[in-house]
Amino acid sequence: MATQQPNSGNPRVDIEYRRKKSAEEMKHQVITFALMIFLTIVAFVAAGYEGFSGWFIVPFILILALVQVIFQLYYFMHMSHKGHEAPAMFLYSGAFVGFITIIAFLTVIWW
Amino acid sequence: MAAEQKMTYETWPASPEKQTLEAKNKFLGFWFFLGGETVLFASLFATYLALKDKVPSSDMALAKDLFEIPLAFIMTMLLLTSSLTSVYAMYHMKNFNFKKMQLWLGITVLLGLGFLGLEIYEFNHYVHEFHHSFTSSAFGSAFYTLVGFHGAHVAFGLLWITTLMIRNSKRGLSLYNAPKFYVASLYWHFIDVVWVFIFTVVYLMGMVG
Amino acid sequence: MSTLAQKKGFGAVLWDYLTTVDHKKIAILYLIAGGFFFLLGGLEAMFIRIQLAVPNNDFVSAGLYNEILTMHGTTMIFLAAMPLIFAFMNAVMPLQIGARDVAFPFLNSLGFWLFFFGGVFLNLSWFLGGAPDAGWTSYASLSLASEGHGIDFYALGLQISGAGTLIGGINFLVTIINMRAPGMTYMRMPMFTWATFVTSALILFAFPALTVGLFLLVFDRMFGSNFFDPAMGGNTIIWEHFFWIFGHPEVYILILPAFGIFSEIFAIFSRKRLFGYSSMVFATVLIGFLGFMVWAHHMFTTGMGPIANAIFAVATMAIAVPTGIKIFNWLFTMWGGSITFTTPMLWAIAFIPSFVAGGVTGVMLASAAQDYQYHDTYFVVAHFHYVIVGGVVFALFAGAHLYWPKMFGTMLNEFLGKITFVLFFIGFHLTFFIQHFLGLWGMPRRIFTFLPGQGLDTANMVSTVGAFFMAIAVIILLINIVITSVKNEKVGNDPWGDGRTLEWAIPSPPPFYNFKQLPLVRGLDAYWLEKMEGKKGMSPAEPLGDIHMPNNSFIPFVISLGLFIAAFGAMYRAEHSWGIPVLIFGMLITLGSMFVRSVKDDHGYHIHKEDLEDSNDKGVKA
Amino acid sequence: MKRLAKWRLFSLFAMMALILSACSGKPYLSTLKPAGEVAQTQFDLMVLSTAIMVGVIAVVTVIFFIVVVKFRRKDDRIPKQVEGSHKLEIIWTVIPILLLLILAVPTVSATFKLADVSPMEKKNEEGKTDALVVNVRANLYWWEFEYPNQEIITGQELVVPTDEKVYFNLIASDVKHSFWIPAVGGKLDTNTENVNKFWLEFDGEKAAEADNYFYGKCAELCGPSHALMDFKVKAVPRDQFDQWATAMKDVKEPKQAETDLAQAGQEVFNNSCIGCHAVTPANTAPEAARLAPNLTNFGDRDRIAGILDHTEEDLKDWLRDPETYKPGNKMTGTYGELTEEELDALTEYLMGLKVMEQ
Repeated sequence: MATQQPNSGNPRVDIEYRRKKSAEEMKHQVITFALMIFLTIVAFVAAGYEGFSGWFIVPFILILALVQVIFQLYYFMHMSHKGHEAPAMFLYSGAFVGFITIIAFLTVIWW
Repeated sequence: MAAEQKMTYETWPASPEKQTLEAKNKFLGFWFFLGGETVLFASLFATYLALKDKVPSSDMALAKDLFEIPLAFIMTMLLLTSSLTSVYAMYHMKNFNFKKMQLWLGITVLLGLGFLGLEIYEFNHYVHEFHHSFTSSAFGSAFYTLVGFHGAHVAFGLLWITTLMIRNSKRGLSLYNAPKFYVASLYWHFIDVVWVFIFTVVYLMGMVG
Repeated sequence: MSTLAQKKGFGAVLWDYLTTVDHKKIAILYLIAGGFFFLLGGLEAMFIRIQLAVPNNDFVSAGLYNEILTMHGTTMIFLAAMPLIFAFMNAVMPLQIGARDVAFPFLNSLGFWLFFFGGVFLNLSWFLGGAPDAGWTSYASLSLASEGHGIDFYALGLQISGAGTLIGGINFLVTIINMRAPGMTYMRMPMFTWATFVTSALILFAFPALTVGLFLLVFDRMFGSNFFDPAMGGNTIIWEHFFWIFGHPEVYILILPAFGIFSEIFAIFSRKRLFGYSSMVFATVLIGFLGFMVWAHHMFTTGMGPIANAIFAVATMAIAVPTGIKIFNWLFTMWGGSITFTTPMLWAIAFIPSFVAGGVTGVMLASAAQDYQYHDTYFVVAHFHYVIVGGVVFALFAGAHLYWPKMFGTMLNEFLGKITFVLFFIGFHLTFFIQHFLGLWGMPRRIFTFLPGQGLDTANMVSTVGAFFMAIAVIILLINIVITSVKNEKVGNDPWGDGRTLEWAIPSPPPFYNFKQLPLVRGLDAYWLEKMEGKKGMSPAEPLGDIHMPNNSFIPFVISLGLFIAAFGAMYRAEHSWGIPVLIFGMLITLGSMFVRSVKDDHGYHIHKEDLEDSNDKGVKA
Repeated sequence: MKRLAKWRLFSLFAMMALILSACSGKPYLSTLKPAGEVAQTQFDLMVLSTAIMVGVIAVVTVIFFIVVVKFRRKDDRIPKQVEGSHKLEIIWTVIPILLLLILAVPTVSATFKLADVSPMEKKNEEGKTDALVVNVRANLYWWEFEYPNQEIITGQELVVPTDEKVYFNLIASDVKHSFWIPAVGGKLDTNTENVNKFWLEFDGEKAAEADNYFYGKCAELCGPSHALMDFKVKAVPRDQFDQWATAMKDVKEPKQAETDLAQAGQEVFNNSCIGCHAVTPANTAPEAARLAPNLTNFGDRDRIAGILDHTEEDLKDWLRDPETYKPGNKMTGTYGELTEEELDALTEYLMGLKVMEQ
C-alpha cells in the first residue's frame, strides 16, 4: 500500500523506527502548541494595550491569526504530510472563495 | 486489508486511518467537507463584518462595550489546549495504545465542555447586562449567528467524539474505527481554526474598535 | 447468483428502490423525480405564457401569477435541471472511470432523499396556504414582506434539498479522485467526468453561501433576527450578495455538465476524438474558477457604484473566452469527421447556434452600462432561457436519448425522438427569440400582465404559440418513453456502435457490480482504442476475485423524512402549539437514525468469485 | 443558381428593413428609440456590442454550415483522430480577447460617466443645488416625486425639463423597487436602506415625438401589482417646467371647489381621503406620513393610478373598487363604500384639482 513506510523486513525494527519518528513528531507538535499559545498571548496583549493605534493592531493580529492557522493546518492536521495534495487544493480553494467574499463585502460593493 | 481484522501492536500500520479504500474515501471526503465549511464560515464572517455595530439606537452596546479580554482569553486557551490533547490522542492511536487515546479524548471532551459552558455564560451575560440579544439589533443577530454556529459545531463535535468513545470502548482499535477517530480529530482542529479567526476578528478587533 | 435474477413483486421493487445504494438505481430515481418536477415546472411555464398571451388577461390572478413564476424558476433550477444532471452523473460517471460504485454509496442515497423531500416540501406549499411569491431570487425586502408561509416553504425546502446536493458534490469529487480504474489518469478522463468533477467543486464552494443566506432568511422570518431589517441596522443587499455568490456558480453547475454531455456526443457521432481535449479541460476549470468572481453582475442596478460595476463587468466578459474556446473545439471535432445525425447528435448540433446566441447576449449583459437597460427585462429572460434551455435542457434531452440504452437496456425510438427535437427546436426559438425585443421595447420581467397600446401584444402572442410547440414536443417524448418501455427491445453493450468511453464496454444496463474485473485503461477514449485494435472489450487490470459491495439501507430515507417533519414543526411553531414538539420529533428521527448509522457497523458483503464465473453464462440482471 | 442567390439577397435586405422599422418599438417606451443622452450612450453600446457579436456569429455560422454539409457520414471509414491544433487554439483565444477589449473600454468609460452625480453634491448658499434634483420615493404601487429645490411634491407623474441633466435620489419606503424610464435611460434600483443616485437627460425633440409623455416602470418584482406600478414622465421645455413649478408652489392651501357638486366632493374627500392623500404640494410632512400619492395637480395628469385612462368613468371605476385594477394595493378598504352620488361628487372635485391654466 502506498501509504506504508519503507519495510526493512523486520517488523520489530520497523515499529521501533516508527515509534521514534512519531515521538519526534509529537515533540514538534508540542513546540507548535507552545508557539501558538505565545502568538495568542501576543495578540491579546496587542489588542489590550492602549498605546497602539487600530491601524497597526488590526493587521498585526490578523497576521498572527494566519500564522496560527497555518500551524494548525500543517502540524495538527498533518497537511505537511504526503497524500494531502487534494485536501490542500480544496481547502485553499474554499479559503480563496471565502476571502473574495469577505474582501468584496469590505470594499467595493458597499456605499 | 480487511477492516474488521483484529490487529496487534505488530501488525498495526503507520497510517491506520488510510488503510482501506473506505478509509481513504472518508479521509478525502471529510477534507472536502471542511473546504465547504470554510466558505460557510467565511460567509458568516462577511455578514458579521457588514453588520458589526449596526444598531437601531445610539444607546445600545457596541462591540467595544461588550467584549472583555479575560473571558475571551480563557475560552481561547481551553480550545487551543483541547486541540493539543486531541493531537495526543491521535499520537496514541498511531501507537496502538487504545487506553491512552481514550484518556486524551476524554480530556479533549472536558476542555470542550468547559469552553461551551463559558460561551453559554458569556451569551447570558450579554443578554442580561447589555440587552444585546439575537433580536435586539442586526449586530446582535450577526454576532450570535457567527459565534453560535461555531458553538453548535463544538457541541456537535463533543457528541460525536463521545459517541465514538462509548461505541468503541469495548472493542479497541481496528482499521475500521481508526479513520473515524482520525476524522473526528480533524473536525476538532477545524473548529479551533475557526475559533482563531473568531477571537481575532470578533473579540480582539471588536475591542480595538 | 440466481436469487438476483428472480422476478420481484411490486412491493419488493419499491423497497429495493427505497433502500438502494446502487448508483445506477439512484440515477433512475433522480431521473424519475427530476423528470416529474420538470413536467411540473413546464406546466407552470405554460400558465405563464397563457396568461401573457394577450394584454390584460385574467387567466390567473396577480398573486397567483407571482407564485407560479417563483415556483417555475425554483423548480426548474433546483428540482428539475440539477437532479436530471445528477441522474446522468450517477448513471454514467462511475462507469466512465471504471469504478464499481461511487465513493459513498450510502451518502449517495442520502443526497437523493434529501433532495426529494426538500422538493416535495417546497411543492406542498401549493396546498398549504400558498406557494412562495418573491421570485426564485427571493430578494430580502419582498421575501420578508411576503405574507403566509410561502417563503418559509422556499427557505426550508431549499435548505434540505441543498444539503442533499452538497453531499452529492462531495461524493462525486472523492469518487473521481480515489476510484479511477488502473491507467485512468486525470488527462485520460472523459470530458463528462471532467465536467462532473468541476461541477462538484463548484457545488462544494457555492452551496455554503446559499446555506448561509437561507439561514439568515429563516432566522429573520421565523426567529426574530434583523439581518435584513434596515430599521434595526440590517441590510437587504446582503441577501442579494449571498444569493448571487451562490447563484452565479449555480448556472455553471448547470451548464458545465451540459458541455460534458455534448462533448461526448460530438466525439461519438463524428467518430473523432474530441478536438483540443486538454484545452477543453483547461477551459472547463477556468470557467469554474471565474464563476466565483463575477456574481455582482446580477446586481449592476443595485447601486454598488461605478468601480464595483466596472470590475465585475470586465471579469464577466473574461468568461466569454474559455466558452468560445469550447465552441470552436466542438466545431473542429466535427470537422473532418464522419457525422451521423442521430437524435442526440441533432440536439448537440442545434445546441451550438442556440447557445452562441445566448452567449453573445451574455456578453452584452456583462457590459454594465448597457445592462442598466437590459436588467430585469424580457431581454434577460430571453438570455437565460437561451443558455439554460438552449444549453442545459438540450443537453438533458440529448443525454436522455444517448444514455437511455445504458440506463434501461433499450433504445428510445429515433423517429419519435427526431419529431420531439424538431418541434422543441422550433418552439424554443419562437418563444424566446422575440423576447429579446420585448425587453428592448420596454417590457419588464415578472409582470403578471401588460397593458394594450404599448406595442407588446403581437410579440407576446408569438411567444405563447412557441411555448405550445415545446409542450407538444415534451408530450411526444413521454409517449416515446412509454412505447419503448413497453416494447423493451434489449440492446447490447454499445448500441450506438461508435461508443468511445468505458461505459460502452459493459452490458446495457450494467450488472450491479459494473465491472467484473476492473478494466485497464491505456489512453483517452479507452474503449475506442481497444476497438480500433480489433478487440471486443477491455483487457482486465486484475484477476477475477471477490467483489466487495455495500448493503442497502433504509436509513437515508428516514434521515431525510425526519428533516422533512422537523421543517413543518419549525414553520408552524409560532401559530400552533404542536409546532415545537413536531420540530423536536423530526430532529430526533434524523439524529436518531444518524446515531444508529454510526454505531451499527455496516461492512457490506462480498460477491464470491464462483458466483461471478457462474453469471458469465447467464448474464446478471441488475 | 445565381438568380436564386440574388433573390435571396434582395429578400434578405427587404426583411432587414422591415424588421428594423417594426422592431424598434414605441417612441415613449422603447430603449431602441433613445430619447436622451443616457439612453443614447447605452444604445450606442448596444450597437457596438451587437456588431461585434454578429461578427462572431457569422464566423461560427460559416464553420457550422461547412461542417454539417461537408462531413456527413458517407461510408464506414474511420476519420483521422486529430488531437488538436495549437495554432487554431491560440487564434480563437486571442481574437475573442481583443474583441472583448474593444467592448470593455467604452463599457468602463460609460459606466463611470453614467454614475457621475457630482453636480448634485454641490450646494449653493441657500443649501440648494444649481442642478435640478428629484427625490424619488417608490412605494407599493405608486411613486412620489419630490423637488427639494422647489420644495414641492407630486406623485405618479414626473414633470421634468428637457435638454438638461436631471439628478435623482432614489429610495423605497417598503420593499425594493426599481426606477426605469426605458426610452430615456437605464434603470436604478430603489433600495430600502440607502439612497441611490443617478442622472437622466430628456431630449426635447424626441419628447415631442412621444407627445411629451414617456412611460416609466417599476423593474423589480415588488408584489402582486408589480406589473401595474407605472408612472408617466411629462418632459417639457424649461420655461414650461418653471411655470408648472411656480403654479404648484402657489398652492398654499387646498384648492377650494367651485361648483356645488365639487364642494360636496371635497367634503367626501376631507372625510375619507385626506388622511393619506395631500392636496397641497409642500414637502413639510415627514415621509412616513405621506401614505399615498399627492393629488395637488391630479386634474392635470395623464393617467389614473398610473395605468387607467384619465376619464371620469375610469376614475369612478377605480374609486369603486381599486382592488380589481391594482391587486394588493394599500388603498383598498381604507375608506368604506362610496355611494354613486358621493362618487360623482368626488370625481368632479378631483378632476378639478389643476394647477395649470388650460
